Amino acid sequence: MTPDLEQIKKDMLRQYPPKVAKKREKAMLINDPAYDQQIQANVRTVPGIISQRGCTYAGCKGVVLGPSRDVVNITHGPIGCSFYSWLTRRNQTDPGPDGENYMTYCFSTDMQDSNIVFGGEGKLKQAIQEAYDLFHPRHIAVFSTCPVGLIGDDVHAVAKEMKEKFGDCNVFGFSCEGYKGVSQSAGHHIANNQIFKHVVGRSNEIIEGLFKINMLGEYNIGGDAFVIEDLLRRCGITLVASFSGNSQVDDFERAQNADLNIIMCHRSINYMCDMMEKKFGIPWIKVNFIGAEASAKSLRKIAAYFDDAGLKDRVEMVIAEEMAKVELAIAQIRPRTEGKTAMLFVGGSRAHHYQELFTEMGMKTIAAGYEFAHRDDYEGRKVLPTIKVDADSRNIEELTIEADAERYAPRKTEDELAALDTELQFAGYEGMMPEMGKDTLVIDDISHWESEKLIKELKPDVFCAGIKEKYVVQKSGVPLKQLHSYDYGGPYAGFTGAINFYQDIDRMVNTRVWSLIRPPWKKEPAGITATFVTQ
Amino acid sequence: MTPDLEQIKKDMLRQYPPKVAKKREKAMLINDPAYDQQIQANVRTVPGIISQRGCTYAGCKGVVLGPSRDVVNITHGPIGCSFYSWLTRRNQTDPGPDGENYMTYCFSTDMQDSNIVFGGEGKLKQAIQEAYDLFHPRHIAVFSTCPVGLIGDDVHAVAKEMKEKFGDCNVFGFSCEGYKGVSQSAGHHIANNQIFKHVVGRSNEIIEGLFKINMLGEYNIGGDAFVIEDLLRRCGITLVASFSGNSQVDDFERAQNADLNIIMCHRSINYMCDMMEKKFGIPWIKVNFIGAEASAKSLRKIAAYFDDAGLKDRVEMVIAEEMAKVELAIAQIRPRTEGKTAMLFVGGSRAHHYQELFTEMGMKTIAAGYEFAHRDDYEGRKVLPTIKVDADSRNIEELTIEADAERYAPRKTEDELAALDTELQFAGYEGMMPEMGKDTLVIDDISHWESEKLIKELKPDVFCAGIKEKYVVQKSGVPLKQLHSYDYGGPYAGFTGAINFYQDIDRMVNTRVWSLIRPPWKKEPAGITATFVTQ
Amino acid sequence: MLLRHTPEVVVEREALTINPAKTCQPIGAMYAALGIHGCLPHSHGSQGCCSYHRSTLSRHYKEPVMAATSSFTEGASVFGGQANLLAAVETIFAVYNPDIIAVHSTCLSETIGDDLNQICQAARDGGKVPAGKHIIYTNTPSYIGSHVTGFSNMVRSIASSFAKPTAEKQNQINIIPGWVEPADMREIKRLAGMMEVPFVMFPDTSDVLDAPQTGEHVFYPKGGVTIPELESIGSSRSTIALGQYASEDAALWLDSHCKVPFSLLNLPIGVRATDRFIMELARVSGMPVPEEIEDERGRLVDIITDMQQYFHGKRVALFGDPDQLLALSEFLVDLEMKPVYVVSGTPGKTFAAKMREILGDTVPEAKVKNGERADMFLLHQWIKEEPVDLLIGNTYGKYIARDEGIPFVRMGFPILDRVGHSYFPTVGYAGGMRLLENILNALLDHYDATCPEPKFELVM
Amino acid sequence: MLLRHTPEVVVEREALTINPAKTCQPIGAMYAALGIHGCLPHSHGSQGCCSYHRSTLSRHYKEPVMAATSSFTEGASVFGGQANLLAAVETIFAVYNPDIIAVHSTCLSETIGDDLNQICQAARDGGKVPAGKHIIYTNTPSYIGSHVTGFSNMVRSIASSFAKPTAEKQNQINIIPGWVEPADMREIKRLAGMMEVPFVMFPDTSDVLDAPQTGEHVFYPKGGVTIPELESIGSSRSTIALGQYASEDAALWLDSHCKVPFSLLNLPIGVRATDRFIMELARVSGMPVPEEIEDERGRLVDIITDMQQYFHGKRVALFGDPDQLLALSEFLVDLEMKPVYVVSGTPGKTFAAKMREILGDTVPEAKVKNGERADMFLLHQWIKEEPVDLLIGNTYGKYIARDEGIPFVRMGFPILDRVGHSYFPTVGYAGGMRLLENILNALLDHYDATCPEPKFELVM
Repeated sequence: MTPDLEQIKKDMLRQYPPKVAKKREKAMLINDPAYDQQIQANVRTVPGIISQRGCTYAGCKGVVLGPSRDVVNITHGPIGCSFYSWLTRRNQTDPGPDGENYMTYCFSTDMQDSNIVFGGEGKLKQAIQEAYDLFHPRHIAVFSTCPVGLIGDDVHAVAKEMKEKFGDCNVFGFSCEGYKGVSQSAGHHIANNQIFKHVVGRSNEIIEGLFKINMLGEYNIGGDAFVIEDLLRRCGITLVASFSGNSQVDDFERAQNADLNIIMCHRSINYMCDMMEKKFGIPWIKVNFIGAEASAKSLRKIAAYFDDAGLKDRVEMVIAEEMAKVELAIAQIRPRTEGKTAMLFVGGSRAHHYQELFTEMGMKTIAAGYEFAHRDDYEGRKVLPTIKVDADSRNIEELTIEADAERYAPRKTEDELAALDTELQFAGYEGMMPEMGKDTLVIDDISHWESEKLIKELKPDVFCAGIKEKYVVQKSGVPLKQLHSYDYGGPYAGFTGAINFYQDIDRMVNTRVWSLIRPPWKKEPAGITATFVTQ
Repeated sequence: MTPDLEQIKKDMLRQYPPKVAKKREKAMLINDPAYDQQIQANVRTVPGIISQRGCTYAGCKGVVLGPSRDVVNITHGPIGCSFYSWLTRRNQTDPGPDGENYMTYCFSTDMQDSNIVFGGEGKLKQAIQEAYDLFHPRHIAVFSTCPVGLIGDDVHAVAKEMKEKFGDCNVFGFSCEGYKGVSQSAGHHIANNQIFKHVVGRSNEIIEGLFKINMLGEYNIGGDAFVIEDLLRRCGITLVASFSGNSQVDDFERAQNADLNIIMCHRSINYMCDMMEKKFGIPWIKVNFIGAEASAKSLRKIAAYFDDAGLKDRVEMVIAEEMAKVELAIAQIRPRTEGKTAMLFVGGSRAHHYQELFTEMGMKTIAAGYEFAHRDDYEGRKVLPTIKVDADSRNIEELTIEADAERYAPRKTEDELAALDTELQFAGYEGMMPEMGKDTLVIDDISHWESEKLIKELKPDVFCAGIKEKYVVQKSGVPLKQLHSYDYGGPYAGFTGAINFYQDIDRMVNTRVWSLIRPPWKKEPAGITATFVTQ
Repeated sequence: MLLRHTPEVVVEREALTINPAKTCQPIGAMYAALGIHGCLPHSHGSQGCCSYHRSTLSRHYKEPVMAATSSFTEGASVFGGQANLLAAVETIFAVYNPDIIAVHSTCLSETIGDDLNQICQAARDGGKVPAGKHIIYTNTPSYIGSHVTGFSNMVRSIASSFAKPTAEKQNQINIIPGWVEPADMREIKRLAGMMEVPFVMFPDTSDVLDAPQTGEHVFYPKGGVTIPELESIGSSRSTIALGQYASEDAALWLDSHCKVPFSLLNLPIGVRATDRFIMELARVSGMPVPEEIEDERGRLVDIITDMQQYFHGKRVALFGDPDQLLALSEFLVDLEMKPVYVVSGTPGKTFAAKMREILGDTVPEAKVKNGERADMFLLHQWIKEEPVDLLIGNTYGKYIARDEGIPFVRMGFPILDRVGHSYFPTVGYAGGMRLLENILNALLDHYDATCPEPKFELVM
Repeated sequence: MLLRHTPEVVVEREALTINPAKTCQPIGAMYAALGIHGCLPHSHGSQGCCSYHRSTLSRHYKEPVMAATSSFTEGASVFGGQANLLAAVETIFAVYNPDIIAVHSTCLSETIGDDLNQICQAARDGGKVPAGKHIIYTNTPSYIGSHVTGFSNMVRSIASSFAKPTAEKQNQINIIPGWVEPADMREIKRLAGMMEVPFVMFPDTSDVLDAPQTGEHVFYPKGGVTIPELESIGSSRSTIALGQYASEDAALWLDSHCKVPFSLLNLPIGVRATDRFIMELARVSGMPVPEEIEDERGRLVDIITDMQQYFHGKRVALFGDPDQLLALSEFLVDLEMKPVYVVSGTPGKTFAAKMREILGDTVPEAKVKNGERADMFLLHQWIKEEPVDLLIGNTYGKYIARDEGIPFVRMGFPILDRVGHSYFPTVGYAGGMRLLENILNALLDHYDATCPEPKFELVM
């Protein structure tokens, strides 16, 4: 009995007011990889709908600088925004015994009403000064919260002034007020722009290495980057900069040294890839280190790009070594997970990437969708030209980049690129839908209401989302795997990460604890066999 | 208003059956240091009376070998006796990073009914063998519990046999069945005898040192011995053996090297002093390191004995150093403790020694008594000839000691000893009563009933006893200081120990927590001012 | 070191807050609103606020936390949020069908000056609020006060939205529990019940944020104060407000508008604060204190007298919210512990003075700071200057505790890394026993782990 | 190292017990007797036994523990202890005036063959037992079984001394709680009360060994089962016996002598054992299970589902008493933890088999031993062979925990170095929540203290 997905769609929409239903309908479709379908994405969430989405500030602070340890990130605004983004994203970092690490700290101007009335620039300046005097960091970043833009504080002017004043400390700001855009996504774009403008290429230091790459869109949740770094090291690949797991802003400044950009999370950082290609001539390719097969494929892509026999051999050696362990784990676990079902509603890339892992476990992804992605993340970059820019997106600055007079250098000839393109798909991303099964549901920006209906109708064995959904779903007796925080587990990247994931999911879908939920008196009604009745 | 102590005595006795009252009356007196009075001590506890006393096994295992770390102490009997004496006496020991230490272990033959019926010697042999095979200790001791004597197991024969079998391990036993004697005291005597017979002088190793002493009757509760050892070391006095705090049986075997025995707890180990004097010619003196003044006096006695200028100077230097700190502490604390009252009912020497500390704090001991002492501990050794040996004592072996043919050596000439005697009082002990104030109560083997009455009548600021009394007394709102376990505090010996004690007693007699006991509604009855009454 | 850049020497800061001991108003309003049965809290601002608050509450309670948002975009920020809120109200009643929507503002909607009163009225007038349903609001500008202020504001608005003055007073009292855990609210109700006091308690998050696992998600759990109950609070004889910072405003409003007199007490944490709460219940009910309560008290005091040596003189550093800190400090002083450092990000002129009253003669050396820049960075610096024996505060304290090797007791908001705080009370005499157990475990575990081997103790 | 001589390799021992996981019978009899109101336990042996037992119980409860002794001397051991016991009875009633004296024997009086039945009768006949007062006895030879056996024997003797068979059965049941803490007895009564089951519970040490601090020592605290209650147990409809090792004998006696049928259940520790207890109460009362109990259960299960990742697959070593170990192991298996090593000094042929039933398919690698030489030395050696993630047992476990760096949860008897075990239950659903909190704290505290800094977690 295959479920009637059309019917389920109708059920999900029925409760909505007509206008809302009409809008939400465009964000849902029944997938068929054989045909192109258009999904509505990156549009406003209907007010009152309980959405998974956060704001631009979250996207901006979280995505690139949050995971970097050598920068003092000052939130300019009331205390809340800095408090909630304090250590809550599990971007792990390894500063070594005495390296710099400001990630465990929370910095804020703690705006008061007087600052709202009379302006907060003075307080911001003073705060930057105090941070500088206390820590003498090489980098200070300022993040604007909602009121800042409205009261007209010019964080960029302040940053510029303080930067000049200090001389030995780069200070730069972000106009990432929470109300901009429609989700975290706008924040990613803003972060990309400012990092590119103020940081990338600031240093002309030369990084040595035969096979130099940058990794983008890998945020070292639960130690993923540690795993990938280890793989690259063993293959003899030099990681110039990671944007931005286990990262340092110092490295961003030298990123132009790389000869290839590999990108994990297309959504959050593809802008950076394009801009670096334009300015420095660094080609970029989409990779995915989530899933053993995907990891192997990604390593081979890099080897193919550099086209070096030794590198290729090392890559194959590493893959062989790792796959042996992976196959061992799969052999044990897959019999217990085969045929089980998963739903993934999260982020801008994980809802796609993690399908790889479920496939490797023999599990079927029956519904998926992103929280803050765009159409290209669903349908592939081929649709980019056809995406019309709405009011919310138009407000986000689009930098126009030109080739760097001195430092632009094509890494390959046109012919070389063309030859490699079929395998590597430069600057390409297929998106989620082509890789998802037929008769599966794709839903963008799913609401609580819709997910609760989905769970009732399709009873997945595991549901993947975030902390806000975690206990709602589990209260319905379905285990939820957080794919933002990994439920404080992980790493899940690379081969060892894949094995971790198999084991965690095996535990979740096969645990007996759910069987404890129903009390025995709900099964056999008590009292019937009573030996006597109390008076 | 001085309390009518005679009346209080009557009140304590009133509730008893006549025979019991008659007996208990002999164990109570109103002290007057100016006159000799006879107290009843070391007699049977009336059955049914809730006494503080333990048994012979406890006294024997606890006193000498319990605190020694290089001996495997096997309890031959049902499991309980070994279990209850496992780590419960706080004899601390410092084996260093890799020295031997069996004190954290509990060894038992765990006698079963078959052993009771058919005898336990076989199991005991096997147990000793297993201990030897597991640990290869140089010393194994066997302690008999109640059933052992009754079923006729000969632990001494077994010990002898195993000792001969091993060759490199001294095995010896104790007939310390719990029913022997009337309290722990019999166990002390039995322990003294066997240690002297089987251990002391076993080794002819020569210990170097100018001023060599043994310390007896110091059990390193809460680290007391650590403090005293440090004082002796700083004075340049060599401690050959300590019977037995932070001790090793290895040292007992060489104890005859000492030229002076100093004894802390007269009750538990005076037998050993006498026997060592007879056999080896080592004089002994009573000392007391509980109390700053007493500690100073004890150090001076040792210096006087060796009559060495350098030693005397060092002793005075150490005393001066330490007393400075003591006076500082006293100056702060005494104003808060001056005039407060204490009762001490514990042990065989502490009830006497600790009066020193209370005196130094300006506190008055208004009642005291021992748990398992003899008349000489109350009245002084001068009464020894007059103590008639009753049935219970007669059962405890009295060793007849002769001078060792090779090793007997007088340490001083008769004249030297005579000259020093006034200051040092060789082989002398004044006892508690001469040093206790007039119009104070002295009660031997006090019962729960009597102590509860005493507390009601005399309301002491602090009561000193053991764990069984701890919460009984505190439930009546009076703090109890455990003088067996020090309430898991200490050290209290020497000068630093004295300061610890001042601070702990200051805390206990001045704490505000007792003021929390009475709920406010017991003070102002509730409801009177009720705004309305519930229906 | 986790906090490796924190210098020992304190330098006065005028603008920069580091490692705050507070967060912003709206989350407090959201928590308070969840204490009304059938209520959907609504955040009038951009999505992020709601998302952040739901996430934090979800982590603290490990429970579903449902709330909606006006999802401001740049447009709304320019033209005002009325359209968004009206649309939201319509959608919410259609989809989630709550009995009541409790709206709170944000720094965004406050900065642009949205008039929530007018918008809510417009929603009612526009028929967007179905018959028998309710919408209420409170103003929670994030740039004033703290999360505690937001809680207090919502509690006051709950009172002012439903209370009607009556000449006839009913035979009941109001209890405003303050910002405490569901378990604490449950315990406060148990004690009031044993004192036979008829009462309405608001807010009440018990049976809301400690809901059982039943295999189905109940969108509106059975707990929470009901609207009929709220409609009766204006006719109560009196109000007991627990905790000045969280509860006084609502009590004041009821007094001035409905002539319901109130007594303001500390949170009933510890012996004497609980005594005052029980005495107040006895006063209003005229009932004697039942033996059962007296026994609970006696057991608490028994632990104190038994274990006093482990409390006496220990130096403690505290951070958190004023109502908790005041009550807890009094308790610690009764234990003869020394709260030497106390910080709270929540402003309030009376705090330092009240704290001095409690600490004055017994802990003259105490350092107390609240309001702006009274943060954990400062607390950590004080600790580096002169160490403490114990740290008590929310989960963020664990970074200081590990760096400095200090025993740590979790108490306050948020607790993100342990369970228990929502299930076992810290108020009342039973709660005091739990606190003592936690403090003793922290101190004794530390001793067991770090003492030299010859000093390792079997009995404690 | 504290236990530095413990070798890794296990060698079979035939005679030597090292670091026992049990003690002897009399202390169990003393504890059980304290569960009768107005009872003075009496140890018929030499002084040391009584002193040791009172000391251990005092340290475990930090409460007064009153008991008397026959103070055997060598004479008594030769000529028999009758004179001592008769003298004791006279003195006890004169001085301490109990309602009842509960005598237990010792290895000494058993070895010399004192006939307690005859001596007690002699006491009665000799007028040494005042009118309305009672003397009962039980035989507790220390060289058979363990402290649990002694408890069981006294409980059986309590039943056999007072129960009278009646044709007419009353509308009540008997509950025999087993050797659990006062808090557990209180919780069992609360649950039975909520199920509206009229019952007599014996023994009952609540309000005896958790007495409040009132400033005066009450020699016989108000708790304990009363003699009139005990005189009615023969006429109860049925008996619920909790824990085979501590409670079955008494239940069997009541069945065979008074025709009171019984159901034997595990101690209600954990979800399913408590379920069976509640279902049994529901069966006898015919009452539906109230929502409050169902909610408590739901909260317990909620913690399990929320935190399951921290329990799953963790290797646990357990030592203690059989009834606790059986119930606890079932709970741990439900949490998907692995009780890989289990030792109990208490003998019993059924134990290993029952344990296998529980662990069989899920923890096939488990090592289980009970009886002679099933001691902590062996457990420690197993741990050295292959480590565990958690150790659960009495205070003596701390020496292993520190040496091996293992998280440690205190549970069982005796607990000499912490407070709480006597005040907070581990039985029932609420008790399960406490157990989970303690286990999680032990595991997570260990992680927080030992993980590499990059792996330090804010949220757990």
